[in-house]
Amino acid sequence: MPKKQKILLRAYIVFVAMFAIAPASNAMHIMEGYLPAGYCVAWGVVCLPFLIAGFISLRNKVKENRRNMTLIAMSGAFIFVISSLKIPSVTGSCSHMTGTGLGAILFGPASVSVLGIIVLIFQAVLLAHGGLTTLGANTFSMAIAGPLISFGIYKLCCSMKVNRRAGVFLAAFMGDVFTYCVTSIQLALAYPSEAGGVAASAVKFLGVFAPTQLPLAVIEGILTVVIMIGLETY
Amino acid sequence: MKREEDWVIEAQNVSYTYDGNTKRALDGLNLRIRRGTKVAFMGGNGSGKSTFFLCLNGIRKPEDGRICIEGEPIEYTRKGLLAVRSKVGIVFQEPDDQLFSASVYEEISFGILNLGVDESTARREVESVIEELEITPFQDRPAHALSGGQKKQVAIADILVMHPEVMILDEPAAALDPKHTKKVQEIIDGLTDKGITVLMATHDIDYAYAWADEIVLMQEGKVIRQGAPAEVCADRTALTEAGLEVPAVLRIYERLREKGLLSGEAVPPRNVDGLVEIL
Amino acid sequence: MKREEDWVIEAQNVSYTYDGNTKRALDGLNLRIRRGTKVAFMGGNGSGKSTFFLCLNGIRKPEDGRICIEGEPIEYTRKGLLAVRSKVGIVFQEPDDQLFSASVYEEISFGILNLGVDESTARREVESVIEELEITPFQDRPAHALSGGQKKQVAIADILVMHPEVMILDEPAAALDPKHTKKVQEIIDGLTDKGITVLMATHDIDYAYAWADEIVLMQEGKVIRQGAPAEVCADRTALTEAGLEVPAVLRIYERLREKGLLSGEAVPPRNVDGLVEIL
Amino acid sequence: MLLIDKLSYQSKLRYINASEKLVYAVLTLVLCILSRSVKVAVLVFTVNGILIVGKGGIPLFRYIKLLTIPLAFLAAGTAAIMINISKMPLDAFAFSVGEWYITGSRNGLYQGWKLCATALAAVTCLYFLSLNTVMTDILGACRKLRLPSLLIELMLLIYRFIFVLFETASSIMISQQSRLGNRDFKTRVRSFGALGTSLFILSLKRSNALYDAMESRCYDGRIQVLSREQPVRVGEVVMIVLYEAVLIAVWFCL
Repeated sequence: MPKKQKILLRAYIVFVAMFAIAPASNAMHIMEGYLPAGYCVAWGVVCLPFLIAGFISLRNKVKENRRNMTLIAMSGAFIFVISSLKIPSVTGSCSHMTGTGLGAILFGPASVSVLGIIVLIFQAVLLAHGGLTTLGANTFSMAIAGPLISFGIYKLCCSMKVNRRAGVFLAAFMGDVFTYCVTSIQLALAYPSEAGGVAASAVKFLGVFAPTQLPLAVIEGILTVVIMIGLETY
Repeated sequence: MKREEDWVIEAQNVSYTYDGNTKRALDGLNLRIRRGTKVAFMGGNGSGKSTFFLCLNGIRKPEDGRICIEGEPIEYTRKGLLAVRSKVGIVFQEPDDQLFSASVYEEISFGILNLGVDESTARREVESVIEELEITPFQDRPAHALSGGQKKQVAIADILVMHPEVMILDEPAAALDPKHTKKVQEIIDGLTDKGITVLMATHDIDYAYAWADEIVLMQEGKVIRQGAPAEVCADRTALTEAGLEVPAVLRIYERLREKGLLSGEAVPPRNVDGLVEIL
Repeated sequence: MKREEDWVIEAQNVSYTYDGNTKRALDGLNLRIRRGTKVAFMGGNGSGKSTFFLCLNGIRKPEDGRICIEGEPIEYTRKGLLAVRSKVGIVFQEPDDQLFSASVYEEISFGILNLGVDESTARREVESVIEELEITPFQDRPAHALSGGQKKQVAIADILVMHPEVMILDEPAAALDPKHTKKVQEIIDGLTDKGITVLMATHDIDYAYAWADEIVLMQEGKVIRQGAPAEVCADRTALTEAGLEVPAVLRIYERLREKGLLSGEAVPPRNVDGLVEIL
Repeated sequence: MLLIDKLSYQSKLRYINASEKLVYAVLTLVLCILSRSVKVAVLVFTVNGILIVGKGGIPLFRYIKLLTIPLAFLAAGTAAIMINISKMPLDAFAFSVGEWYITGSRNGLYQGWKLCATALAAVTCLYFLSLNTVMTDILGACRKLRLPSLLIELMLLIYRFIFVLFETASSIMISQQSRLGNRDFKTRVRSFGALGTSLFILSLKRSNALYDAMESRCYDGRIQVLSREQPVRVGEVVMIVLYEAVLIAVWFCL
């Protein structure tokens, strides 16, 4: 390999490392325009049944008691705000919660799917996290898959009488990890590796995002526990 | 000591602009405050009072100028900020936005524990401040179930327990009923007795005139007038500029003198009680 | 007409208890209010003012007693409630708890559209109220960029656009600066000129004394005194019971008469201007 | 607080009909990702830059700063696409690490470069919309698209509440900081937990207060509001159509 290329490559690796360590906490939002058109549509279609189910469940809640309208809206705003506040991190870099686990535990997975897509739209438009064309993919990973796993683990832990703190931590932590895995797979499906196909590509994406996402998942787990415990003492 | 006077706060040419705004919130503000005084800050919304307060304990960093607390410029390092914040405490206007703990006790202990005090001392301090500010009757209630006045008492206790040199109160009486207003005012008077320098933002000129050692008029991020209440209130142009009226007591007093109903020797009274007395 | 007097609000023996509380928030309250009057409600936090207001437009349903609006008892059916709410409007104390849309125009149009008015009429009404309350300069700003005083103006416009018979204001001047306080007071004076009955909760006895046709003193869910300001303020026991002081103007006036500095004919002035004038 | 939101209210293009802007942004966005053409991307990137900074009056340095937001994702993601780990070296570059190679193909590099260009151009479309259109106008345009009214109503309320809760959250954070609540990692976690908890409690309380206020204004289950609409201008529509046609031409012909 020519020397020039080597230098270029090294420079690029340093550049990537810099971004991957520093502010890449919103990295699990697939950015605007990053997915091929077919995948954008496909993920949107995959989300539809979940969104419709969520929508019907919300509509019934509002029919049941109109007061739920402002309550649901406030919950959505709460998820948005909590997920855009800087959270404490060990490295001192700036990270944010995803709010996936907390939302699922507080509001249930059905509501979270619809609230999640609204929050994602606002995050795209107001914060430039994620995008409109990638809304389907992001909704699936962050508002459907993650919360479902979180909620499932939470309920499982409750029924198995696992220590509450452990249960909440596990639910939030796994929700985050699962979101990160799903996103990596979504990217891998769209961009399979020339050497090794989808599987190899998924490993690469998992590897690239691991340094930011795994510590974040741990912190998110801890914070969710602290908040849930706080709410129980009220 | 180098300085002749004991300035506890000195602000030189302080400017600050909020992100995304074109107008400066603070625009070359200059101010000095003597230790142990009671200072009322007056001026319309957006005149920069709250921003200045946030600068005083390092929450906002001026883009220009400097602020000295007890003669030392604020250092914007983690350690420097912690030091400043242990000296300058702020009681915010909206108690709902300040209280965040499940119980009153926990709430009050937050600040002092962060000072790194050991637990038994912290407990002692918290309990003494609870007694002092008469919080005992509702100390076991959750913070969000308190009335506005009670929340305000807790908010003051939050800061007082940290034994600050300077205590800033942002409109402490806003939206309180008369009973709680009186109680809060008593507490504030008690602060001065402890030697704490008290800075208060208020819209109530009558109260400021009665209470303060100095009134600071602010407008558009600047101090337009600073001085003893009588002095400041004599400057009618400055008052009008700041959107304020002349204190009622002073108006009546002046009218009475004009009509010859009061002798020339009487010192202008600071409040209604004083006026009624000299009549 | 059956009744001799034109009572716009009549409350008979109204009681209400909040869920989970043992103490009654309203405890056999009786009250009548004449059409077109300005009534100040005074009393400490928790005396039941806000609860009573919520009963007046059917947000809370008394567990006992009854409320008549324009002689008709409130019917707690969908239609009855809508009818009452179109007659009695409430401006809440905290505008952030009232404004639900970020756009001022959308916000103000909400109430009038709920009345079933057609779009072009609604537009006309919204625009006229925006002009009337001088909201035009900030009508294109989002609610979150407005100052407290501007939000309050919008909150009043919200209700005014619905042309209510009765308008209730819960501490409209709380936490406003003098400039906005004055503006809000001007707006309120304009309401009376329109023939709207105005009910206002306030903690400011000086303002209540100057402004109101009637003062209602409340305590523990009951009306302990109702009458013209001079009357109510003459009843020192009731004032003290409600935790209130005598209005400053009245105190000075009385002292002046006591000392023989004012002649006996002078009517007690309602405010400082009045006092200065008769001196 | 939310910089993009703040800027959108100052934009000089704010008062152009929201549906026009929405259609422009979305059509251009779709063409970008459909074409995956570097030429289209460059054109879109340039035109949006001119529209946002030149016409909209958004300060250039702010715009550039905003463009860096997605860079972290772009860098990490594209690296994962371009760089392979394989036992066989590919044609562009290869480093051997034991028996394996860190390697990439010419085609992979080209695809990566195209993707970067497309994605950045797509981001400028999103920015064109969000920096020049205020959210309530976007919602107004969505209302005309016949999206379910429950969804629009929720979005209307959520948008407003976001700022109410943000204000509360930042006040609580300031009050925590001024009581040394950020002195070390442990206190920071405690502070954030307390913040989350009280924010949740407050939002429950607020939702009740807000509902009462809405009911007292005769709320009857549907949030109807009037928005002030800007008229659709034929000239602008023609320009949009022409521009999209040019993009299609560039995509197929160049």
